[in-house]
Order: sequence, then C-alpha cells, then structure tokens
Amino acid sequence: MLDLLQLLSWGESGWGDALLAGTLVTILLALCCVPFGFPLGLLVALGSQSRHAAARLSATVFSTVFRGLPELLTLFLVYYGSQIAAERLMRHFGYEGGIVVNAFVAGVVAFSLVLAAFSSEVWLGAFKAIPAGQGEAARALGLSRWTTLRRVTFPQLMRVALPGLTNNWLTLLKDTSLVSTISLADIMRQTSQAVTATREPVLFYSAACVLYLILSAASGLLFSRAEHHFSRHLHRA
Amino acid sequence: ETLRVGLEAAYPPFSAPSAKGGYVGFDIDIANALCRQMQVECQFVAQDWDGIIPALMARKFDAIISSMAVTKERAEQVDFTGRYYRTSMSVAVPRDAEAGSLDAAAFKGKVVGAQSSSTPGMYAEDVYGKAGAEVRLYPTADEAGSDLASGRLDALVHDKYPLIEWMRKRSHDCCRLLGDLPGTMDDIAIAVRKGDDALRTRLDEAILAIRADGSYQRISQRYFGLDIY
Amino acid sequence: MESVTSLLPRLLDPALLETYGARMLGGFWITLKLVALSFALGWLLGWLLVLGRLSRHRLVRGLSRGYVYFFRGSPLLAQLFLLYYGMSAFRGFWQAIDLWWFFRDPWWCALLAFSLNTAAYQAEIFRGSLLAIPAGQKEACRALGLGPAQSFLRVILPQSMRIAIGPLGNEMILLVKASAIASLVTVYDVMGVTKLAYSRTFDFEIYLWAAALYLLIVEVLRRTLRIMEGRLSRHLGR
Amino acid sequence: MNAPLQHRYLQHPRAEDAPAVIDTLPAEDAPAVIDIRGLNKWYGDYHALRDIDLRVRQGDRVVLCGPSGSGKSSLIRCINRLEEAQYGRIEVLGADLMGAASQAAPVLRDVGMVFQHFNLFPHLTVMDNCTLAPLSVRGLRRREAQERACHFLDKVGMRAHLHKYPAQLSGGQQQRVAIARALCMEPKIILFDEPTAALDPEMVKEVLDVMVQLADSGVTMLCVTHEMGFARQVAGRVLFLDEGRIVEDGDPAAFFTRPRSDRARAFLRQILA
Amino acid sequence: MNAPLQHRYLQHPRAEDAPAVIDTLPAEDAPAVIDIRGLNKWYGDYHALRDIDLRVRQGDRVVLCGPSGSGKSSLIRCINRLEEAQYGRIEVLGADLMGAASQAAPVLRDVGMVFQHFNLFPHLTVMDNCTLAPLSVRGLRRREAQERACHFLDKVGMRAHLHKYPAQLSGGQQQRVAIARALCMEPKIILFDEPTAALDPEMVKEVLDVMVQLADSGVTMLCVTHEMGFARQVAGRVLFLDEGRIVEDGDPAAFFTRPRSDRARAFLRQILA
Ligand SMILES: Nc1ncnc2c1ncn2[C@@H]1O[C@H](COP(=O)(O)OP(=O)(O)OP(=O)(O)O)[C@@H](O)[C@H]1O
Ligand SMILES: Nc1ncnc2c1ncn2[C@@H]1O[C@H](COP(=O)(O)OP(=O)(O)OP(=O)(O)O)[C@@H](O)[C@H]1O
Ligand SMILES: [Mg+2]
Ligand SMILES: [Mg+2]
Repeated sequence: MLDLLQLLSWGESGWGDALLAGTLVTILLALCCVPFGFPLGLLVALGSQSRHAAARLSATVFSTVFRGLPELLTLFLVYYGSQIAAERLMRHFGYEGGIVVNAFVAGVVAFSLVLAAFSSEVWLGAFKAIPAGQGEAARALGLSRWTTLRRVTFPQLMRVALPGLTNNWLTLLKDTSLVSTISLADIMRQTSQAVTATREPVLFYSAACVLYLILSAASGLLFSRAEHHFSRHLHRA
Repeated sequence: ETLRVGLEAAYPPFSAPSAKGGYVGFDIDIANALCRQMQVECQFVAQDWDGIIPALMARKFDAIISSMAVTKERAEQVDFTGRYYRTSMSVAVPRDAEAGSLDAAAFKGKVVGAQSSSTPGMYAEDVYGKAGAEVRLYPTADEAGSDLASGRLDALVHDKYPLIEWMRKRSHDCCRLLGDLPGTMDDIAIAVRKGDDALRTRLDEAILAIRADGSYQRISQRYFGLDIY
Repeated sequence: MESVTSLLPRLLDPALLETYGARMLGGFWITLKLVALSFALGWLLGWLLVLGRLSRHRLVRGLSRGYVYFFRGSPLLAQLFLLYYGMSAFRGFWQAIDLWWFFRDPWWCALLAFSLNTAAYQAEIFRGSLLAIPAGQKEACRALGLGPAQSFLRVILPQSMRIAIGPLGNEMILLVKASAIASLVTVYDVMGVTKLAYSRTFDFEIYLWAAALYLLIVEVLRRTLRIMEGRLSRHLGR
Repeated sequence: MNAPLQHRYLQHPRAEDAPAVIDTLPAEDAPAVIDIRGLNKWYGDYHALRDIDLRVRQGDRVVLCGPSGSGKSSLIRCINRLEEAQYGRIEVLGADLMGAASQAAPVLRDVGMVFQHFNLFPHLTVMDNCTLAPLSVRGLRRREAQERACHFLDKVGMRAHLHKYPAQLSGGQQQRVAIARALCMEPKIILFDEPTAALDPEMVKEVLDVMVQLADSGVTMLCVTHEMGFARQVAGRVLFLDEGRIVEDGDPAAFFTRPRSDRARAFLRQILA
Repeated sequence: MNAPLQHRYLQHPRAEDAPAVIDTLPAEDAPAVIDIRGLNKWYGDYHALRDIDLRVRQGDRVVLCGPSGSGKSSLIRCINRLEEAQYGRIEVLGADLMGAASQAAPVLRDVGMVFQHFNLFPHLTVMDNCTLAPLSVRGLRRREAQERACHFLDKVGMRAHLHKYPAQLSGGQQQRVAIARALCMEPKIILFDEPTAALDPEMVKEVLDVMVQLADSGVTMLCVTHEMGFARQVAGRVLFLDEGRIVEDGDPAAFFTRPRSDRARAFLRQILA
C-alpha cells in the first residue's frame, strides 16, 4: 500500500509531478480552445440561419465535416497537413529548410475546430428557444443587428446553451488526450508512461480518473456559477 | 550541434520513461554512446508509436532509435542504417498450459495475443491467424502480458528480450517461455528520413566505432548478460 | 466514363483495397454493432438513472447523481481500461460465480463500458428534455386520472423525445467515434483497423477511407434524425 | 379626452337586468359533494389559503372570483389534489383527500378539470386526446370510447375536427376540446380555471355557450372566472376570495348589488368602472 | 337556464351612452404620416392583406378591429416592417418602406411598437429595458437616457420598480413598462397590438388609463384592440378588417350604431350579444 502511495508522490521515485505536468497541459490546451471554439461555433450557428444559401451550406458542411471526422484525423490534418503545405509554399519561394509547426498550436487549432462544430449544434438549439418576439422588439426599437446580438440575444442564449456547452467542454477535456499522438504529454500520456515504467495500470488509470473528476468538478462549479449569473433575472425578488 | 532522437519510451528494457523525467533503457544508452561518438548532443523526443514515422518525416526529430525492426514497408518510407542489434520472437504460454509445440497448427482455436503495429503482431496475424488461431492485438505488450496472466490469452508472441524482461519483473510467475520462433530473426536499425544520407552514414560509422571500442558490448552486457548484436 | 475508370484506381489503390478492404468492412460492422447495442442499452439505463434522479429517496437521488458525475467526468478510455484489466484481477471471484465467461471476453467488456458511459450522458439529455415539458401536461394527466406509467408512456415520453433528439444525435456521433477506444481491449472498429493498416503500410490514403466512412455515417445519421424529428413534430405543422 | 374610461364591464348592474331566476338550483338538503373544513395552505412562507370552509352540494354551480393572487387557482387545485394543503380537511365525494394517495385516486377520476391554458396533449389528435383516459383509466373498449368522444365533441361542436392536432385549432376550439376531454370521463364534478382568459370576444361566447349547456345537464361545476356576465347568468352562487380568505359567499344578485365586504366593493368598482 | 347568454360586452350601444365628442381630432388637412396604397400581402398561398388603402394623419387615434385572423396584426406589422408585403406602397413619415432596408431604418426609429406579449427583455432591469435603445440608437448619454426613462416610467406609474426584472412584475406592470420603453424613443407614431388581451380586468384598466394619457399628448396612435370601451372613448376613427380588407372606416359613433357592412353588423351582434 505504501509502495503504491510512493509511486504517486513527488520527486525521484514518484510520478506525482509528471501527472501534474500532464494535467497542466490538458487544462492549458482545453482552455486555449475555449476562446476560439465557442465563438466560432456561434458564428457557424449564425451562418446556418443566414438568408444566404452559401452561408447556410458552408455552415452545414463545416458542422458535418468536423463532427464527422475522427478527431485524430483532424489533428493529423492540422499538424502534418499545415506543415507540408507550409513547406511546399516555402520551397516555392526557394527556402529549403524544415518548418516545425508547434504541436501545442496545432492541437489548439484542431480541437477548436471540433469544439466549434459540436457547440454550433448547441447554439442552434438555444436560438430556437428564444422567442421570436425578442428579435421583433429589438427591431421595433431600431436596434442594430450587432447591438441586438450583443445586448439582447446573447445573454439569453447563454442561459439556454450553458448545459449543452458544459457537455461540450467535458468532452473536449477528455478528447485532448489525443494530443499524445503528436508528442504532447497530457494526463493520459503521462499515465500510460507511468504504467509502462511501473506496471501498475490500475493504480495510474484510477489516478487519471480522479484527476479528470477533479477537473470536471471544478469546471462544473464554474459553469453553474455562470448559469446562475445568466438566469439571475429569473430569481424572484 | 544536437541530434534529435525519436523514441517510443514504452518498450522496456530498451526504452522506458523514468520517474525522474528522463528515459532509460538499452536504446537510450546506445543513442548516448552514438552521440558521444559523433560529438553531438542527444535530445530525446518521446512519441506515440503510431505517429513515429510521420513525425520523423515531418522533421519533429532526425532519427528513430527505438528498436525499430527493418521491414519492407517501413523501408519504403524511411532509410535504415545498418542494424544495431538483432532479435527473434518468442512465445510465452501460461505455466499450466500443456502445449509444447511452436508449430502454427498447434495454435488452431487458441487465442494468441501480440502488440499491434509491431513485427510480432504481423507475424501472429500472418502465421497463427492463417492457421486458425484467434489473434488479439494490444496497444502495448504490457496489456497483452496482463491478459496472458489472467488467462484471457493462451499464448503471447513478442520480441524475445522484452518478453524475458517482462517475465523477470512479474512478481508471481504465471507463465513460461515456449521458445524462440525459428526464422524470425529481425534486424533492428536506426531510421532516418529518406535521402538523409549524410546522417545515415555518420550513424553507420558511429555504430561500427562503438562496437570497435567496446562500449557497445559493455552496455549489452549490463542489460542482457550477452552481446545481442 | 473512361476517365472515371482510370481515376478510380488512383483514388482507391487496388492492392490496398484487396488487403484491407475486407478488414475495414469488418471494422465498420463492429462499429455499427457496438454503437447500436450500447446506445440502446444506455437508453434504457439512462431512463432508469433519470427516474433515480427524480426519485423521492435521497439515497437513490445521490447514487444516480454520483453515477452520472463519475461516468461523464472521467475518460471512457480509463473506464474501459479499469473495467477490463481491473476485473481480470478478480478472476477467481468471477469464476466462482460463473461470470468469468463475460469478463473474459473483450467484446462484452467493451459493450458494458460503452453502455455504462453513454447511459450517463443520455440520462442528462433526458433530464433536460423532461424539464422542458410544461408542468401543465403532467397536471392534465393527473386531472384525467392517468397512472404514472400511462402518463409517462403515452404523454411525456413522445413529447420529450422530440426535444431530446438533437442532443441524442450528437451523443450518437460521439459514440461512433469513441468506438475507436475499444481497440484498447483488442476490439477493432473502423478506426482501429485504419490505424493498424496505416502502421503497416504507412499509406495515408487509408485514413481518407476511414474519413469517408465516418462522414457517411454522420450524414446518414443526420438525415435519419431529421426525418424522425419531422415525424415527432408533425403535430406542430399547421 | 378626459372622460372617465369605460371598458369591458361597462354596465353597472341594475336590478332590472338581473336574469330570470335560475330554476335548477339544488335543494338545500342535497348531499355535499365537496366539503372543506379549516383548510390552510402555504407556499414556503407565503400563506396562500387561510381557514377555508366550503360545502358544495351536488348540482351546485359555483363561480370563484377575486383579485389576482387571491388564491382562486390554489383552492381549486387543492380540490383536485394538484396541490397539497398543510392543514384542514377536504372531503370530495365522501373520500378524504388529505390521506393516502391510493385512497384518493379512485375519487379523483370523478373530478374533471379544464385548465386556463387547455393543456391538451399536443402530440395526440383531438380524438386521441379524448379517448386516452377513458381507454386506459375507465377500461372502455375502443369502440365505446370513440362513440363517447364523438358524442361529447358533437356537443361542443367539434365533431368535424376529430383528426386534427391541437396546434391546428384556434384557441376557442382548443378550449372546447379540453372541455370535451374532461366530459369523456363523465366526471361528477368539473373544475374550470379561467376557461376564457386566453380567448378573443367571439371565442369567449363559444366557450361560455358550451358551459351553459353543461350546467343544464346537472354536473356540479366550480368555475374561476372574471366573466361577470357568466357569473350572473349561470352561477347559483358566487364566492369572492381575497388574500386567501373567502370574504363573500352568496347568490350572484346579492353579490353584484350589495357586496358586504369593502374589498369586494372596491373590486367591483374597479371592474364595473 | 335558457336565457340568452350575455357577457363581456353586455350592453347594446345606445346613443345616450356615447361619449362626449372628442375635442382633439386632427384637422382634415394635417399631413399624412402613414400613407398606404394598394397593399397586398401573402403568407405562402394565403392572401392575408388585400388592396389596403389607408391614410393616417398626424395626431390621429385609430382603432383596428375585426374577427380573429382578419389581418389586423399583419397590417400593423407591415407598417413597422416586421413583415414584408409583396405589392403596394407604404410611406411612413415620408419615406418609402418597400424599398431598401437602409433607407427605411432611420424612419423606423420614429415608429414605436407595443406588443401583445410585451416582449420585454427578460435579462435586463426595467431601467435597462428603457435605456438600451436611446443609448445605442439615439446616442444619448447615460444621464440623459436615465432621466428620460425616469420621466416616462413616472408617467406610467412604474418609477418605483426601476431595478426589478420583468419576471418580478405583474402582467399589467410589464405592459406599462413596455409602453414606457416605446415612449423613451420619443416616437412620432406608436403601434399597439392588443395591448390588453393577456390581462385581467383590474390590470386592463391600468393599461388603458396610460393609453388615454398618451392620446392626450398628441402622438399618432394605431391600436389593435377588442376593448370596445376604449374604441368608443379614445379613438378618433375605427377601422374594421375582414378577410384582409378594410370593410369599415369611420368615426366610432357611426361604427357602433350604424355599421355599413354585413360582416361588421354580425361581428358587433356577436360581441354585443
Ligand atoms: N408555486 C408557488 N410558489 C410560491 N408562491 C405561489 C406558488 N403558486 C402560487 N403562489 C402564490 O400564491 C398566491 C395565490 O396564487 P393563485 O395562483 O392561487 O392566485 P389566483 O387567485 O389564481 O390569481 P390569478 O387570478 O392571477 O390566477 C399568489 O400570491 C402567488 O404568488
Ligand atoms: N407566418 C404566417 N404564415 C402563414 N399564415 C399566417 C402567418 N401569420 C399569419 N398568418 C395568417 O394570416 C391571417 C391574418 O393573421 P393576423 O395575425 O394578421 O390576424 P389578426 O387579425 O391579427 O388575428 P388575431 O385577432 O387572431 O390576432 C390569419 O389567417 C393567419 O392564419
Ligand atoms: Mg389563477
Ligand atoms: Mg393578431
């Protein structure tokens, strides 16, 4: 028993610090996707409600492709695809050296695309839940489209969309483990390394579960705070 | 000048992570010896086995020193140096198994495990699978080993040295070695990008050099008690 | 016509097709089977969990809450791993109660882990859809004297399915892709086969096949769901 | 432009406008089908119903009125056990409603309710809305249930819309289907919660006509409404609630012409302007 | 029990009940602020508005009435460009509304609208509801906007509820905030779509009182309503729509006593019982 605890401890013989480093990578990666993925998803949702057929089509294609493609493939496409493209381009200009795309950046780009695709469905559902009267009232008051979106639609959208976005976030948190294939050491990668070195799979997979559960609990807290914030107008005085 | 070396780090005793953050194993020691010989600095990059060749081609590192067996398909994608060791495959079975033959026909109806994307995996599929065994492919040999121990597998095919290492480390002895598979001797070599002849030649020369000065033999003795070249 | 026949071999390498075509189809079949079965089982278990969450007993509520939290909060990969390799540590016990045949087989273990996992997600989806049904519907049932089972089956369920169908579609797509995780325990789905084939041939084309298969699945699913949604909301059309 | 505003209830009630005396009032000694004693109900801290005492005899036609938030809905929802009260006794058709649910259930089948917002089942056709409960609660055979539904739908003039969904009906039509649905259970008591509040004037008339017919057939009716016309024409008795108390209880003529409490006087002054 | 049912509009209009003549009617030659010519609108195949011709002069107070589905809402929504018509011309305050959106936008700021279901922004306080548009459309400074909001909220008696959210208000209070919100833009024309349909009688009175005050201040008003009391007291002109056509157009006294069309006669007979 003590041996097992030793394995989870810090320092020379323990894997505690490695797991912690992995957790940091996981959190950073997932957090960096949020400011890109969610707004892009909103944009896609707006696109699929647009009056222009072209915008609708590209929104549908985007959502189908990035929901449909295996995340691993999206990751590869971004990571290796962009590198190959960049190298071709540079060779065209006579530069022969290698270009290295940062794995972290590639991961953020790829998972932002995936997050955008899945969250666009959530945004879309939330749009349907906002009464048409809100938009009409905004138009009757002469508000511009941007003001309407920012001041009227969005705050109401958030309340309805948050539970679904929470699901997206939890999925993202776990999907990011795929970055180990492009040599980023997240929680899962560190776990399997520890398993290889120590041959204690059950211990370390349990530890990984606990880490993820802690992350979920923490983000759950944040999300329910946000939910409370966006529904404050419903609490009776 | 540094040499960026890609490795899987999940293949003890050849390469495995250490709790201290670095990597340990035969491959690492060899790589360090080669770098010293070439008077460059070794920089290790750990990488999932599945993405190791694409990563080499995408210049994430310059050479793979990760117990990679030379195969025809791989040789189409990368260039190999001369071998730095050779290994054959072995078969392990549960201690109480009555089987005694390595013959493919003897495994008909049995469940045989191996690591996927590895030469033993291909062997298991091509030989035992065709002979009527059910082949199960695991992400790493460790998991296959644990299924062998728990009785889900009737046999496990794996490279000889890691298999021995695994059985040695296993505290309670569940299993026994059935023997080496004849005709499976594979060359293990360093992979570099296609056309990177300069590096390939330097590495070839360095391998010969560390054999000549005996440092190779010392490393091999330390891990296996014999020279596995 | 000629140009198509000459293009095809360039798109689909015949040698590759011969070696891995059948295996890809096999993987495809595994994906479908795994997703369909675990989704259906998760559906049933999901409703049980919802009943638990809405139960009057605090213990039952707490347990189903904990279940949902655990299975949504931790990775399926780790869940499957713990189930498959963790259970084998108690081989003696399973043999004693004659359940070893179940835990011995990777397929059953994968199915179990997937069902348990998707049940948690589906339970949340169902709960949300139930909350969206106006309280008046339940009151009307009570005022008419309908029993709990009848109210649920005839009135609540058909209406909540309409609301749940979008998120359930998302969940099914996620499950299709998550089936790749089953290769951890040697159950090879489309993605498993693809990775295997790639590790042997290093031909990126094989990934494109897989992508095409996935897109096909998602597109078929999207259209099917749209039709079902239309059927479930036919009462809203004027 | 400064003329005082007159609206909806334009006319001050005058004696000569009073309807012909209603000829079907229940006898004084008819049995009580609803018997409420000392009923008190709280929502959290809020005391919504205070010491309600109420006996309704078979065949009674009672109108409940009172300002918004006075507890009218709460009261009739207690009679149907959609809300549970904390203190007091409710007996409906001889059964104690404050006791175990299993004991109350059989009696509640004989209490129908028509909601302000109809609460029709949107995914079922008009016919299915009306036959669902008779089939599965009363155990009628399909033929019987359908015949009964046709009969009552005919009565409310909705026979022609059998196969439509609620969303395909106008508000007044929906309300009539809701009434037919309640009637198909052949309840002994029927409760209405503002059955006309959501309707426009032509539709109000349709719905009220149906209720008049219903009243003629001798069902016991309790109706929350602000339609003073209905109250005067159909009701045998008017209850006025204020802040959770019944402050007036008497026949309509007396209520409209000589309200006893100050609150009722103020209320009537407002709406009769 | 077979006495004919009398309800909401119990009283037949009689000459002696007619209000004092309204003293603020616009002069015949006042400029037209709304000028509609040959307007036609379809929803898909359904022809909702047919050949509508309508001139409304500045300071007019017009009531629109007519049976359900006759196109009242469609018409006023066209005036506000919430719906687009297919044929005809709409000129509001001199600008052509059928043209480009950019051309119509500045004019529409001077047209306010009060919806049947209020459509307040639920996530904003009463104050924010009233200042949002003046701040971002009129470009007022915050102080100014708040002062203006206070002024109008005071006018509708809602000054005390500045910091509440709409869900914390009763229906009548919400409707009054909606009116104040529209007034804060100081529109030249204000459109009402059944502003009292969702309210109970005490609240109807509150809202109508506000509208009477508003009418006094000289704004041009178009109001869809079934409150015949309001129509008689406040309106300078009553339009009766049927099946997408304006079939009556005249002063209230004439409309109530001598409707020209059969349809209007039937409608009035129904609601006046
Ligand atoms: N679920 C609830 N929780 C808290 N308070 C409630 C609840 N339901 C009703 N109330 C309060 O109880 C009081 C009585 O409500 P009730 O619905 O019976 O009024 P009502 O007489 O039907 O009014 P209205 O004419 O507006 O329908 C109101 O003040 C209301 O705010
Ligand atoms: N979006 C729409 N699509 C199709 N038909 C519509 C639409 N909106 C309105 N209609 C139809 O157009 C007609 C006129 O509708 P409108 O809302 O203008 O009637 P209204 O006079 O305001 O009636 P009410 O008194 O019931 O509000 C109705 O028959 C209605 O069914
Ligand atoms: Mg009520
Ligand atoms: Mg309308």
